Amino acid sequence: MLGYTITQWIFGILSFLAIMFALMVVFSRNPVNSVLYLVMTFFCIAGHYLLMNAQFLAIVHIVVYAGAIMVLFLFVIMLMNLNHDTEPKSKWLPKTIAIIAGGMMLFVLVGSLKGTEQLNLSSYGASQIGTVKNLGKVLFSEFLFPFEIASILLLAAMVGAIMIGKREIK
Amino acid sequence: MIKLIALVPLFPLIGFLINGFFGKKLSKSLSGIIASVSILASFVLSVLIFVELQGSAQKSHIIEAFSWINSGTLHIPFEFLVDPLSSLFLLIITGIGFLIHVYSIGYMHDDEGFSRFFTYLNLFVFFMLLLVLGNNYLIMFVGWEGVGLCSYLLIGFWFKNTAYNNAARKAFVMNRIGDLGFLLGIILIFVTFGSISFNEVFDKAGTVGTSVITAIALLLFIGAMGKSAQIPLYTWLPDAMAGPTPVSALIHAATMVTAGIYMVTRSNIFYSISDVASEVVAITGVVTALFAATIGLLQNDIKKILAYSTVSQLGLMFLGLGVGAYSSAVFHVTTHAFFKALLFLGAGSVIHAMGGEQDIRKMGGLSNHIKITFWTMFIGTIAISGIPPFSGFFSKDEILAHTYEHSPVLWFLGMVTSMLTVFYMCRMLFLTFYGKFRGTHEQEHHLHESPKSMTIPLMVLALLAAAGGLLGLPEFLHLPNWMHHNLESVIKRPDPMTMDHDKELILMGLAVLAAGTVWFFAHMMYRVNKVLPAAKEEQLKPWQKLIYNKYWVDEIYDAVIRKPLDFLSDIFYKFMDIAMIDGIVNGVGSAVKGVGSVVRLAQQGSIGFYVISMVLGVVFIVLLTFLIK
Amino acid sequence: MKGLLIISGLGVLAMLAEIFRFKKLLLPIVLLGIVAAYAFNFMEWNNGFVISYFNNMIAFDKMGIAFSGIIIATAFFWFILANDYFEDETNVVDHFALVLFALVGALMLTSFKNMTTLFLGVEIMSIPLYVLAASQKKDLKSNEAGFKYLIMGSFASAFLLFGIALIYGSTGSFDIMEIRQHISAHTAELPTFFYVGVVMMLVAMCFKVSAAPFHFWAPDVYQGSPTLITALMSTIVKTAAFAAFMRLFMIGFAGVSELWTGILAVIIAISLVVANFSAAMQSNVKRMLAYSSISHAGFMLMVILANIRSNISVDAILYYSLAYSIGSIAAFGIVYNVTKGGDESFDAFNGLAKRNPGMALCMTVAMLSLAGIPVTSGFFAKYFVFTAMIGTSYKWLLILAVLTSAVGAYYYLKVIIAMYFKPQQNTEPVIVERSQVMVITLTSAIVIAIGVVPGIVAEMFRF
Amino acid sequence: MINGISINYYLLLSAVLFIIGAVGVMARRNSIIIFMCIELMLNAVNLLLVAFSTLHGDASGQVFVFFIMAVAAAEVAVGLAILSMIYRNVKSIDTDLLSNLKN
Amino acid sequence: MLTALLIGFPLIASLLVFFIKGNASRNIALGASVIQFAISLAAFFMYRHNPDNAILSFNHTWVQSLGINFAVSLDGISMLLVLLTTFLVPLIILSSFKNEYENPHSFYGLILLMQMALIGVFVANDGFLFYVFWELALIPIYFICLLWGGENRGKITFKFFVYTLLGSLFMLVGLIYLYNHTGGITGVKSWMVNDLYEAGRSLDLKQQSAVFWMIFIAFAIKMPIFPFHTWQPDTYVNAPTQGTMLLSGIMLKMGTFGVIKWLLPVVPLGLEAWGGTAITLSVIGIVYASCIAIVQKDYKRLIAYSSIAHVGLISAGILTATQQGVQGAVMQMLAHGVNVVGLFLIADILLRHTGTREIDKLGGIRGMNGNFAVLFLIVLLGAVALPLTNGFIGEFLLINGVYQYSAWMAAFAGLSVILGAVYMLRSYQGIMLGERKDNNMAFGPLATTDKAVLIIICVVIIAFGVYPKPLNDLAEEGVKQILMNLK
Repeated sequence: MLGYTITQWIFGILSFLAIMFALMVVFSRNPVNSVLYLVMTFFCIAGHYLLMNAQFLAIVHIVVYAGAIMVLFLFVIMLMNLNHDTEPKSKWLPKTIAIIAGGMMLFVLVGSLKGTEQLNLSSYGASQIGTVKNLGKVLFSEFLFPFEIASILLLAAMVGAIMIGKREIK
Repeated sequence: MIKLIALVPLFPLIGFLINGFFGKKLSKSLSGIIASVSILASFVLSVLIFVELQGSAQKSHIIEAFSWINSGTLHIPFEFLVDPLSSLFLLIITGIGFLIHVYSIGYMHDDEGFSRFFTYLNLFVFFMLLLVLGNNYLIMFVGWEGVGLCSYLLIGFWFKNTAYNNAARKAFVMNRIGDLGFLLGIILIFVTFGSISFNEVFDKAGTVGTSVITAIALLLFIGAMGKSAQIPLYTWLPDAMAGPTPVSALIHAATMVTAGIYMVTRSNIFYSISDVASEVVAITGVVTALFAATIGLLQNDIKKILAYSTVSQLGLMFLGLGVGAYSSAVFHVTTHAFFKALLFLGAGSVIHAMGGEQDIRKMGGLSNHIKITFWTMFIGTIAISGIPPFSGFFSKDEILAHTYEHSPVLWFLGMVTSMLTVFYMCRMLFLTFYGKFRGTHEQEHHLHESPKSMTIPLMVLALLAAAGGLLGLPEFLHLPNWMHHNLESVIKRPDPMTMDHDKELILMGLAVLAAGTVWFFAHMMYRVNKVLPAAKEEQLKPWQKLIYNKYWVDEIYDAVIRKPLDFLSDIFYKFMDIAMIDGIVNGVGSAVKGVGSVVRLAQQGSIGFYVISMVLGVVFIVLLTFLIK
Repeated sequence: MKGLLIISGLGVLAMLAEIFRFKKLLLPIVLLGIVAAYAFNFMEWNNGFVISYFNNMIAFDKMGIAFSGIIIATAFFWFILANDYFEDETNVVDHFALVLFALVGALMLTSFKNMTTLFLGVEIMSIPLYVLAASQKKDLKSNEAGFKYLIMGSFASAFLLFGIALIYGSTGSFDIMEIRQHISAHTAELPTFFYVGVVMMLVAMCFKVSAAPFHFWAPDVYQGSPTLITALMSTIVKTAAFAAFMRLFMIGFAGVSELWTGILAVIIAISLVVANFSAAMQSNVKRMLAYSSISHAGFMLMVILANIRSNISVDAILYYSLAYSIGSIAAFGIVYNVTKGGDESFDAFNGLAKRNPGMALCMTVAMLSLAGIPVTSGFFAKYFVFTAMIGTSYKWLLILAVLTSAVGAYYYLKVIIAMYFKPQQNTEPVIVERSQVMVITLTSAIVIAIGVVPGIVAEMFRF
Repeated sequence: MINGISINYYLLLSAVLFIIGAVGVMARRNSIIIFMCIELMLNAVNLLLVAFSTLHGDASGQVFVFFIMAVAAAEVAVGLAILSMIYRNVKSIDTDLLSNLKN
Repeated sequence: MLTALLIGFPLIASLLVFFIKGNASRNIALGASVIQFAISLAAFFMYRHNPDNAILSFNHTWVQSLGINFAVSLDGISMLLVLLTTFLVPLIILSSFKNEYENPHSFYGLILLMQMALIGVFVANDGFLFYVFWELALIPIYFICLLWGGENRGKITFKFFVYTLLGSLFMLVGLIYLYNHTGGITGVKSWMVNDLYEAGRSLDLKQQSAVFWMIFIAFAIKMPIFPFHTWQPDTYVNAPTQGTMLLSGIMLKMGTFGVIKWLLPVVPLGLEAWGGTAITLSVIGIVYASCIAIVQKDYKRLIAYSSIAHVGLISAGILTATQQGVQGAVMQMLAHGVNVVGLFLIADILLRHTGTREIDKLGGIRGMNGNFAVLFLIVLLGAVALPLTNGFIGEFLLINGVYQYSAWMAAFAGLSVILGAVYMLRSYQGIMLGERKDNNMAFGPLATTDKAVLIIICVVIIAFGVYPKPLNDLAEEGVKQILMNLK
């Protein structure tokens, strides 16, 4: 099809959508819309994961991000009743500068990535690594310490969130 | 005896210490006696040493007191040199010093700073003795500066008077200008010869280049100019008359101001080697002599007249030195010490009689009231005028004879000077002692002869002034010139006179004739015609104004040196130091603050801005590292 | 390793205190635990470099142990100092737990061997601090500080991660040693994005040590946070961040030092200038100390820069960290007491010499140490920096350091002048709790002691 | 299945996503959206890691993604807690209101 | 050991004094400083007996790995400066007896602490130790000026501190640079002075020049040399008199001493290349400061500027690196120390008796207190370097040394002889002579302590002007050693 393989088509469409939705996240005025666009972006990224045979990761991704984190966002937005355009018209100058800075960074990154040797991804072996079994093995052997210590992280986050979140008792 | 030389300066020092520490507790007479006795002791010792030296074959004795400064190759012991030159000066200093001490007991009797006066005077004698006794240039310099200090203290003796204080300060500072030259000369001597002891230096003097010798000689001469009040450093001496009159006699006439002559004589080898230097000395001398003599013509202050006369006579001595007549110059120093001390003390006596009045316009006819003073001063005037057989004639004549041999032009100028001298001295004498009294009635009533303690020194000095010529009778008359023989060992390269005797006789006759003529002229003018000096400056003719105002030299110095210096100092302080240098230093501080306040503007508090700057930071770093490379 | 485990355990234990009602005993227990952690930490001293745990995830080598030692010791003093701060707080237990968790993160940073542990260490350390910075719930400044810290921290983490990803992509590993070997084996073949990755990590780490121009968060956060939390940030967090920085760049990226030393030099220069000049303009003491910490960051980075070029030992930065931490503890302890009334400007210090001479003296010592005057430890710290720098080709940076040091003296002296010279409006004596007096005096004494005999510290850390 | 896609495309894609996130953080004043943008940046990194993991045939890249997710969750939890606290205090989540600490 | 005691004793004494409240502290401080003087006298005689006496040096490793030693010993020059310090400190303490200070214990404690640091600077034989003491000396004087100074003390001491600190930091860099070049043969780096000398000499011209300036700047600021001097007059004027005395009498010598021991032998080539510039600056400073002194109204400020002039000559003499120049500098350092303390005491007495130091407002004091006038005059004569006062020997040797470098420079430097007389006599005349003015109608007799201090100073001025041999011999020997290193 027009000289591209299906994979390339899928990659192209997913990438386009991801970028589109990402832009919508940034430029939408309503936070709720932003959340929804972000969820869409995550789905596109999950599609990429699938494309790269990282099935388990794709599922976890959907569950954690779309299922948990974004819901949390929505929850907070609703809680604060921000479901409307609360953001006042922002000044054009910071925005312009931000966009210029972003553009410069993109230019720089692309410039520095140019000339990299073309390394094509191959599905050989890739189909093996993304499985639950394989990932579990790696996680509980090589990455055991980080896995354990991540509990401290979550614990800390939990304690912190609770401490901040609870109302002061007078 | 010579071994005891250290005692000679020590006695005045002891006198100084006693008077200095206990002066206030001592009675006036005791304090004066202590001071005088200490000088007398020195004098007696000096005489003994002098006699011993005359009898001994060895003409130069070095006695080391202690080691003073050592620095690498520089060794400066504190040591004394006894030789004919220094022993002669010892006699002059202690002898005349003693007379003046005695005189001062009477003169200063009513002053509240009586003991202080003697303290200073003793200290002065101490330093003066050090000056002439030192066996190296630095000890000489010690005495040199020391007498400067005493001069400062004594000129400003009446410290409540601002004008006197200014005069004292001026004397010190001007002397210091000369001293700097002297000091640099000493250092150049050390650098050249590796030593500053007289004998070692003089022995090696012939071995180095003439230009170095010239430099040394000129630097030393700068010192002499300051101390001996030569152009351009002479203006302090007339001002120095602010001090009590005995001080003027001792320091500013007889001893200290002749230190320059002593120094040049001591260093005669340098001047003998360097023609340039001796030319400079001679010309400076004669110009000063003439210049000061002209100023002396129209002065009205009795002491100022004597002061200018001193400057003039000193110039004459330098003229002698410059033409190589070292012993003649020393001879003139000696006779000058006699008659100038006499004149000053006499003037002191006059002032004493007049109750402090110094203006000759207000005097007149004093010869009847103060006879001793008059006669002694008369002798002094004759002596300075160079009328034979008084002392001044012989010494001045020797100098002029040498000068003629050297350069008739200089001789002519010298002659003019001595004629002017005769004129202003006569003017002073006649206006003071003859004619009618012009002072107030009260002063007239008060006129009286001075006490014995004052008149006796006057008489002694008069005797010396009259007979001092015996020390150096003219050789061509086959008379013994003791002075000349005495100093033979000191003059390293003598410049014997080759003039034939007839010529010398003619010159001598000319001098006497000139002096006589001028005397007669003055006599006609002031005694016969009774000309009186103008009471006010406006009455003067322009050329008289010029002279009367001393050619405005003081004012010129003021405008050329003092004011610009003050101005420059002000500029340095207000503009350079405070505004510029400190301004820069403080400016750095302000710059820090300025930059700080600019930099902190970046800290806007807005997250977006922080993030942007972080991104931009990354962008620039990547740009710098990858794209520009 | 045991030290790390003990601290983690303590953190969990602290959470239980509320439930089992031994709140009063908590502090002694924590202090005891810290002492134990310190002891166990140093028991591994002789293990050398070989020991690493969990598939090279973490390795308490001498460098790690030494930095851990500094951090644990500082924590010990901090806890005593914070005693009365906790008493005022309703959430004592949470605070304890959070600080201890942050400590765990800090300790991980001193000893990581893998990008994973680096990343987790950074986050474990930072997340409790975000909370602690914001812990004055009613205080808008505190809120703002926490929020800014969070946003900026996360943003920097994103850069860190992007860097890690790029490096992983080019070397195929997260292990520091493997990356190092890969670099030395394939120096010529590294793709450009590897270098971009290094730069991104450099930026992120510079953010963590608050070097300019990535320092903007620091003054705001330092000022807004409760004073004692600021003390924590400027001591433990800073030390840990430096340990991590060193490990990452001196071990991991030593092979490509040409790339980053030049950048680092520029960053140091900007840090020195911006920090010192801004500090000179501050009127808020905490903010001044924040800028001062930025300038000290510049100094410490200089050692890293110098070490990589002249390859001399790292004891300089160890000594610097220790000197700076101890000095800061003393300084913040006093600032905490003096600013209790709410006034955080220099004026709060006016007449302290009369209101509490002992504290004024300690503050003087601390300030002189920060300014680098002998015989305080700050001087030796500075001395080490100069010694290290003088062998390098960055002489201009050295001169800049000298000049800005003089500017530094300016604002430290402002405190001293305020204490001794300015008239006080408030004549009431400043009363400081006994335990705090002890800590402040002790830390001041240590500042002098290790300045007088720097050998006991500097030589201990010789490798 | 992925054959034929150059790693450069994934690099490019994640870079673009990363920068979009960064621009969001820079440009927006709504705190919640800023948070979301940070999430977006993290996801860009995740995507890159997975791509590299596939490239190298190495699972550790994917494992690393798990940790990033955990951290993201923790950060969001804490962040939203702080945000709600701020909202309680000032009734707004506009970052402009949070710029009192400055200079 | 004895040298270590010289450092240790004031330290202990100062700690003791810190804990004694009230005016008892000053008596104890005085006692301690007198004992300290006795100790240094003992050291002096021992040194004269046998300079290599083991008891006079002390060496203990401080930081082994860095080659830092606590090495102190005495050589001729440092012996003299130690003697100067220990001689002046009791006088300074004694001179303060008429001034009431708040918190006297801290004041006297700081003075003793200062003494410790100063002696440390003079006896240190290890470059690092030297630097530490150098900086240490800054702190007590900073506090003395800050706590007991005059009107603008905050701003002025601040400038002083930052300025001198900046210089010191440069010196530190220079010294570290030298240190990094030690251990050429053995590979063991060391801070010992001789190793630094060796290291310095192994450098090439460019390096030596850099080191020269790095180190010289610190000394130049401390001394101070034109144009680094602007901190000095303000600080001198604003510091309490005792602080000024410490600053000018002793602390200033740190700079000159530093040049002699820590600059000359270290960078001979650098000196050759840049000594001329430095001498020129010094000599400009002489004339410049002398001129400024002429127009000063405040007597204390006048002395401050005169001090700049004096120190310019000292520095020029040292930099010529001739026996006479350096020895003269040493002698002049001693003389200047004594004289300037005397002058500042006089300024203090004037202020205390009349309430002003403005020359224009004073006058005629001589008529009211002749003894004071005489003592003042003697101190003044020492300051204008009249022969047979202590100032002369140094000045003569200094000008001699400078002359050997350049005759014109010497002539220019010699202007200080004239200008010094001008401003000193002008001020003396303004203050003491003439008619008395209204505001100082009553100038009573001096306090016993003031009188005692002034008399001691005057005796020393004359005694060492007449018979300088004991000091001069030490100076000569010490300078010879230093210059030997130069070859």
